[in-house]
Amino acid sequence: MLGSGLLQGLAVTAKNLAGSFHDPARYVTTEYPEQRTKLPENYRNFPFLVHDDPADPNGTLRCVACQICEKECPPQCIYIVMERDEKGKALRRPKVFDLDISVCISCQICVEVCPFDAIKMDQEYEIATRNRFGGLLLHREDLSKSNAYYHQIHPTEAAGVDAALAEQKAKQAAAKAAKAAPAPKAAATTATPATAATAQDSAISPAPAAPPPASAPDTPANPAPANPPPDA
Amino acid sequence: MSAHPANALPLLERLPVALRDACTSWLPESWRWLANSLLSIVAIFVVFATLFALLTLAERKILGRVQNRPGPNRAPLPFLGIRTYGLAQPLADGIKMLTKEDIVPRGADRVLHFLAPVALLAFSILTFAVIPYGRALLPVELDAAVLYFFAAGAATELAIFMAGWASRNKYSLLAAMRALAQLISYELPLLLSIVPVVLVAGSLSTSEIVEQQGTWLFGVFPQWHVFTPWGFAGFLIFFVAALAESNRSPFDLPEAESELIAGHLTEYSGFKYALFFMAEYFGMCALSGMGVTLFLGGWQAPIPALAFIPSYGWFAAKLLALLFVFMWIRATFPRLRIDQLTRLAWKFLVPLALVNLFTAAFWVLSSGWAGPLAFARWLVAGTLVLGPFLVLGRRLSAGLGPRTYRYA
Amino acid sequence: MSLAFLLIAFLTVATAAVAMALRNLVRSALLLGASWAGVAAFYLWAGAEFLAFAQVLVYVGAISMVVLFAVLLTRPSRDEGAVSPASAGRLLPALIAGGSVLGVLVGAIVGSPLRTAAKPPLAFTVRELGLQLMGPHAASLVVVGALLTVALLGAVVIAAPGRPGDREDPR
Amino acid sequence: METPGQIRDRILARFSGAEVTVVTNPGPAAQHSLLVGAAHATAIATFLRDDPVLQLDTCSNVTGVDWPGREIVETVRQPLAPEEDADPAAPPGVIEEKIKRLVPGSLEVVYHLYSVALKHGPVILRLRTADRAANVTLPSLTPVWRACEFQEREVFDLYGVKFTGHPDLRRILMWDEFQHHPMRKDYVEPDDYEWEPTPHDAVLTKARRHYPAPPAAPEEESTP
Amino acid sequence: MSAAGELAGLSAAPGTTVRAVNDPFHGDLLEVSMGPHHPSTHGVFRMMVTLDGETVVKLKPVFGYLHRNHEKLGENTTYLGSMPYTDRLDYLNSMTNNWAYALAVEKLSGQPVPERAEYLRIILAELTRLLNHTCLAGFLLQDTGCSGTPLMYAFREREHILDLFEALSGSRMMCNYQRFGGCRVDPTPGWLAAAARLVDGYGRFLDEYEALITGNEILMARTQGVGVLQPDLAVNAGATGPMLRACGVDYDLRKVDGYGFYPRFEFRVPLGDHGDTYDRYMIRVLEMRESIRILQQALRDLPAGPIIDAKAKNRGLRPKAGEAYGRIEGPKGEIGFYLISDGGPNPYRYRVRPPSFINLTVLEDMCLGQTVADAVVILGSVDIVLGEVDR
Repeated sequence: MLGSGLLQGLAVTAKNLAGSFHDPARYVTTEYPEQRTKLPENYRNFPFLVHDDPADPNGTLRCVACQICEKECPPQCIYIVMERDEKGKALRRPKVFDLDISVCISCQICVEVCPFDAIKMDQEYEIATRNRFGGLLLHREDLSKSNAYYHQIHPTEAAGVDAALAEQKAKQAAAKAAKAAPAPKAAATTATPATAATAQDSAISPAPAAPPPASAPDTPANPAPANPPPDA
Repeated sequence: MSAHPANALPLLERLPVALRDACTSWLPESWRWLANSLLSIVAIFVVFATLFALLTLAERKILGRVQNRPGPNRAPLPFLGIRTYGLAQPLADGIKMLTKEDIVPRGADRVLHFLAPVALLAFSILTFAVIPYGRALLPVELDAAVLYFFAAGAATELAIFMAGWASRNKYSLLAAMRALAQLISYELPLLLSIVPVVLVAGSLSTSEIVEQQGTWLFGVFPQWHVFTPWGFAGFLIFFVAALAESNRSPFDLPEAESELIAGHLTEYSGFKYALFFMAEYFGMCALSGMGVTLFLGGWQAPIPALAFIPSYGWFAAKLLALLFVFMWIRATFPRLRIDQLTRLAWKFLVPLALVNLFTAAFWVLSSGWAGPLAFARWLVAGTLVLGPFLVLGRRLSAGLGPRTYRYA
Repeated sequence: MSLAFLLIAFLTVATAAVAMALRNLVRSALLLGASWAGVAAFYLWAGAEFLAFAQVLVYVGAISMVVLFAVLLTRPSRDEGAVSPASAGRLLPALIAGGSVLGVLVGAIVGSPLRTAAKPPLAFTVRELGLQLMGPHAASLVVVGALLTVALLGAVVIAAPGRPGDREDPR
Repeated sequence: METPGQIRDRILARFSGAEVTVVTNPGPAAQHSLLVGAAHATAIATFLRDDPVLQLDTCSNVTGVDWPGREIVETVRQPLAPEEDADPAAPPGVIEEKIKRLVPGSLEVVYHLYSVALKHGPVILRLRTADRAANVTLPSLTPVWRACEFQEREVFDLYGVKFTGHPDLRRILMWDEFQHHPMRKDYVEPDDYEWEPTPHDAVLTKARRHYPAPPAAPEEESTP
Repeated sequence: MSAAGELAGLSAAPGTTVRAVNDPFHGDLLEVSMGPHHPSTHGVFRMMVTLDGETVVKLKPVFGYLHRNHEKLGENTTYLGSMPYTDRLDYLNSMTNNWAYALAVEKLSGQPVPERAEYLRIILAELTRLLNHTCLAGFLLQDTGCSGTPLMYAFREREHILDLFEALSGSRMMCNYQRFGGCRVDPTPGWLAAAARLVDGYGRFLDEYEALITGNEILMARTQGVGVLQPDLAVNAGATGPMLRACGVDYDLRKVDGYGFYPRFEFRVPLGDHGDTYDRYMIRVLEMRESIRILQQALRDLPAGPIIDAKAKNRGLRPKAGEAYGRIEGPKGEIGFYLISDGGPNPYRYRVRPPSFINLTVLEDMCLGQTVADAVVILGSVDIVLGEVDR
């Protein structure tokens, strides 16, 4: 019969119209500012740096400025400068850790490749700013958040990471104790744990293949972003 | 006027007429007629202007609800700032339309460009004069009311042509031509579908047609025209033609031409654009009003027991129901192509309407049949309606149909 | 001669005159439509509602559309140029033609026994009109109907594609 | 499905003058390909498509590859001429010599052919241009497989290989007035450097070229 | 209407520029450019259409507006670094793009994949197929003029699937989930239960969706017999996916190549007979029903075990010199990656075989002789995504 398909279509729209008043499955709008959908635990937006002790957020950063994430980041949006004391010895702490979230594609590869679980993905998505240059360039201070916050947004993952770190610390302590206890034994035996220790050290902070170059070009790397240069 | 003596009706029923008389009683007799008509004009315009505003909101709300979303509900009342579930949305649209800049293209024919929306709106409002809104609420008692209604409706094509031509834009002209082709080819089934009603009612006056439908079979079933075989077919043809006349969903080809042309409204902005939409909604209301009057028993109550509800209440309920179906169809169907649209009119609706004439004639001639013959009467009328529908339907959708698929 | 009658008469004749004088064909076509509406106003003034609405429906609604379509489809392209201005040589034949048509019209009006109706005729309902048409004037109604159908069929045949004379359809 | 070797033999048997060699793919995927000379390419392609055994009726993928000219350092062993007094029993001395040989670069177009009818594939054809500068023309296989039409236009657009016999050879992705061929290895990016707040490595050198270092910013280390 | 043709100073509708080509014999040949900013061209895509009255006489697609040289990027980033970029190719189906790339790299480096990862990949690929085909039906109806109702139903169901992806990979559309040698995150039992619930409910949604669309006479009138594609032209022009199967050619990579563990699953491949727009729509609906069957089987016997190979090496992957061409049956057709490695961390040549780009080759052949309104519907049925077309 000619009109039967049309009538079926009308019936479906009528069912949806009626359903939208009583059936939650047929009324899907959450009105954003007032209502918010619950984010799944794995949700990721932009990265943040984890620090262990909220008292000294910049001191106890887990990040050792090994620059693996800077190299592996596909859009190259991370910029790290390692902190050195006056004699030039590396303090294995990032002096500058800039992350440009206007370039970041939140692909969490930095989290994946970071051997120290120092960088994790945040769930904060209301970060719009008016300033195009400075506003979206997060410095170490803005990025650094406490481990407790990390537990709050990714509970299971954070628990797993803490367990791994604790177990690693225990292994290290055991190794140190083993190294201290058999001191009087022949030197040969110390070699093995030492190498084991150093192996662990290297595992902890595998310096990039090329040792950090001693000399650094004199000019400051990061032109002051204060006044955005005129567009060419 | 109507047969019932005025004061025998319940209070609510007499209210509007009583109000009007109260306002104009202090005038001398000769001026009273002028004042009454002015008052009814003001009443019509107020009622249908607010209905237009609410219809735009209702359309978006219904479309939203059909698509499982709330529809507009954020517009706050101007200074109070409280959100009113979207009721302030037409207010917001109105203000936006008024403040938008009204651009007239350089090459445009200024006079016609300005005249087109005004003429379109004027002709569509003219059609409200003959629709009986209630027992005594008929603005103008015309003997040839139905003919007047379609005469005013026919002039709207002139206005659309003016709009298309005046914009001096090739696309508006092409779109205007398409709109005219659609309107003219659907005016025929529209007129042909109401001829049976006039044939049965024996008069062109709308109030008489509604009176005719005032009786109830066995006291329960209303004898509206739509509950007769020819009436049902006539109503469907009328409804499809009305959809096309007011450029609504499956036929909203001219201005919703997303493929190529943005229609004859391309060169209009600001208030003129709003006028076009007001004219479209008025046209839709007028056509549904006439549909209710001719087929759905105008202001007659469906069951005598419910007659205490005032007649204009029934008219409003039926009108809103018909408008809801307009919007419901808009939310569901895709658009027809221009050649399919005209083929549907000339090769399907017009022949069916002509056949419907015969069924109505047969219906009138066989009105004397009683008892078993009444059943035979329904049977013959039914086959006269259904037969051509199936035959023409199969010819129209030749080559189209659900398909079965094989699997590798 | 009531004021309304004069007003309608003036409007109808004015729109017709302006329609004739304008260069822009589309505007003149629209004004022609307006003058037909004036004629409908005459019928209304005379109390024949059915005739007035029929006039509006048929003339303003349909025939003015046909005129507009014709104007658009056959607009003379630029090169043929506008009609050459009135020249003295063509004054004489114009006067003769105009005068003869005027004479015939005036003769017909004066000759016919028109009673200038003092009062508008009694309420003349559509039902009686119908009965009149179907009764005494049925024959003329059928003839007019046949004439219109034949005209329609003729138009369709002329316009139908595939006739030997016209240009081969490009597609 | 036949191995590339068998296909090569059948092609050579059929087209006497054609030069077809098998290019082995060292990787684990072991998808070896046939390097076909430009002269007989279209004829061979039509044969591959119409051959009842192969019926390679669709060309799934057309890829342009840029092999720039390379300098290969080869160690060549040349037997040392035996001195007079050397005893005949001792083996003649051999000296190794490193000679630099310049391998001329070429633009290569790789066609992956599949058979929809017989459901097998891929047979991989490689066509190489003479060099990368002057004559970069190759016969277009669009007349054989319509699938190559857009993809060959893309190779022309991004690599600059001119396909003879292509129905509509225009740029497809870049705008028509664009001069260069961006996918070539030696393509130099336009220097429209836009400010990047976190420049390091290559971007840092470009940043320094564009913005001369502001005076006396706090001394910071920067790693390459 | 020669009069209309000569109008000077034309101001056309937004998105269409008009050049009146006057050909004395032919009447007005109207050359119209539809796009790149156009309501119904699925992104920045332009069609230079030459019209004779209503019918299309010539149609030249123009693209490149979204071209960002994805392949050059691939050559300058590591193998792992390119994985998030493959999400941006066909941004509706990031899971299948990831899988195709991972498959190609695994072929290149000979990397085995554990069983559980293969099952997960099939589950996610079929979910993506459901998502893509539902959206296509919605967009097709949108082109024929429905005021968004089927599209909204499609997006309602799509959101459920995207919620699953978000709960698993962290992002709705940019999942970056596959790795060379397996997957990145192991789904929780809760996730698997939610997936099973969704798959069981999807059949009911499809019935309702078909009731609204498939029997609709207006849609049949607008799509049946419109944009017919001959099977041999389709094969020769490299069309793949539902577009090819709608012409009756039996070629589905899941059956032909048998990659992943598809041979273990029992499913059928629907074929059309007419090759017109209606068949292309119906084939996708029937494929959705088959995907539901695959999903039910895969979710039922998903094995335990590692989700990534023990020796899988993603960071600093340096596959031996060589080349590999891996392809899978994406929702839009055969999406393939051709990688040439010279032993370095970055691929020497990184080539994407984009199905919608190649399916567009036959757009002109399908549109010739049809009306303008149909050209938009035919483009809708080809199902293109500009991220993949322009790369």
